[in-house]
Amino acid sequence: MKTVTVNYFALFRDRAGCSSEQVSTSASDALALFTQLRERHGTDDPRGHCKVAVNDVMADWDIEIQDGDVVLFFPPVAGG
Amino acid sequence: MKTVTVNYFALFRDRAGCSSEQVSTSASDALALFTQLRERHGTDDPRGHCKVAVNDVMADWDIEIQDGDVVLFFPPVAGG
Amino acid sequence: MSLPDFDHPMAITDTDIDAVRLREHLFDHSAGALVTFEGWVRDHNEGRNVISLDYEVYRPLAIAEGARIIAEVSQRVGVRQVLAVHREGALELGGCAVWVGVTSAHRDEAFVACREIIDRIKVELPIWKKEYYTDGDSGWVNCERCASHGHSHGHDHTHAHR
Amino acid sequence: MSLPDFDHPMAITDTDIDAVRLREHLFDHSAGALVTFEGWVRDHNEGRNVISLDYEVYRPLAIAEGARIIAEVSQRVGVRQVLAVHREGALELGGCAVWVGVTSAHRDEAFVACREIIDRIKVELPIWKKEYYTDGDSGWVNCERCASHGHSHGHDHTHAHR
Repeated sequence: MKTVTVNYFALFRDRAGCSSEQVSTSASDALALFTQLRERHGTDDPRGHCKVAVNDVMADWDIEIQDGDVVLFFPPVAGG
Repeated sequence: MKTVTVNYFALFRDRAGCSSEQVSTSASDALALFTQLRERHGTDDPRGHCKVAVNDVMADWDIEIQDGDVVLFFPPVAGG
Repeated sequence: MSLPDFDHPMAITDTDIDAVRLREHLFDHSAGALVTFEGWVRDHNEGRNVISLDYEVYRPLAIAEGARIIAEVSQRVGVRQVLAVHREGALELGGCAVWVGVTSAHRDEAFVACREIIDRIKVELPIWKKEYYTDGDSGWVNCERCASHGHSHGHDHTHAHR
Repeated sequence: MSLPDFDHPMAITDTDIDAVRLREHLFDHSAGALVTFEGWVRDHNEGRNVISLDYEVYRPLAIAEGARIIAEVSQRVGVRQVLAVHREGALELGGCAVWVGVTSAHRDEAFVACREIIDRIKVELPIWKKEYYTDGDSGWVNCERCASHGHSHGHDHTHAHR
């Protein structure tokens, strides 16, 4: 098991009831971690409309998750 | 013969040495009048890059010229 | 406000965007064209009456992604300079949410670059908009539907709001 | 300066264009987008070093043709408001020669309309530009070649300067 920090934004934060939490996970990649937490953020499949960043770098959903990572889950954006 | 007022602008005015003159003409249309005055404004054929207005309305080169008209000859424009 | 400069062309600010000062910062005797875009808080969206907005921004990545987009577009299109600022926090009706200014020698490049940069700011930066309506309701724009559907439907729906 | 208004959206002025005031005149709670274009006097053109410009304008038709273009584009594209001003007389380097501002509900319309209006202002209005160069020479932009050729060569050459 790895321990990672997950940060939620906007709608995801509202649903999770917190902006950040420590998570124990065996997920190999960001998509698996996101799916493990579906009860928290309320979304089944993020691909195509949600984004992920790891350690402040934008990432693909198949990025490997390592112990100590800070993982940011971004719901669909709407700037401007 | 008709008498018309011809106004020259920019390069045409520089070449004609005046901004306005009275002209006696038998020209039936604006193109014929322009051709009659080629020694004044220095251009053989205005079509495609010069414009004409008659009595403060933009016109086509085949517009009929009438006694008393005020004819404006515009060299190629370059706004902006 | 937090002002951008040519080394840091993308800024996020939680105070009013000063469009007058931004424009003056772009003055340049070798530029023949300036194109600016401003996004304003509009009193309606998708048939609902809006009274205010709240922008949430994840600053580190909004600034980095904005700078990356500006650098990439500037080099490819060939412009003189770009500055861009996006608001964070609460805005009232008529408020300026985002400002983008581009200078170039000729106007085509400034139009093309300004359009691409604002298009990409709106869909690539981690910025979220919550709308407050006259009926007392509120909601994250484009989020509820997308996220609850939970399927991959491409960008048409996600980016419908401009 | 002579200011345009929504009933007379095209103005000609022989004093400085006040871009700050023009922008404020377009503020509108039902508009979500403002796109502006400014044309500035650039220090070079076609490989020559420019020191100043002189614009000659035939005001009655420049104002009428500008208003006609703005009305036609506004209706077809679907925008909120347009204001445009063109300078007459002498300008120094960096001076603002022309300003166009367009508001609309969504940004696509403002970009499209602003671009078309400035494109047409530059080729349809009776306005002529004389450039003065650092070597003491001067000339009407695009006029000598066109007029002395005296043939109908279409618009490519005439409109090469932007």
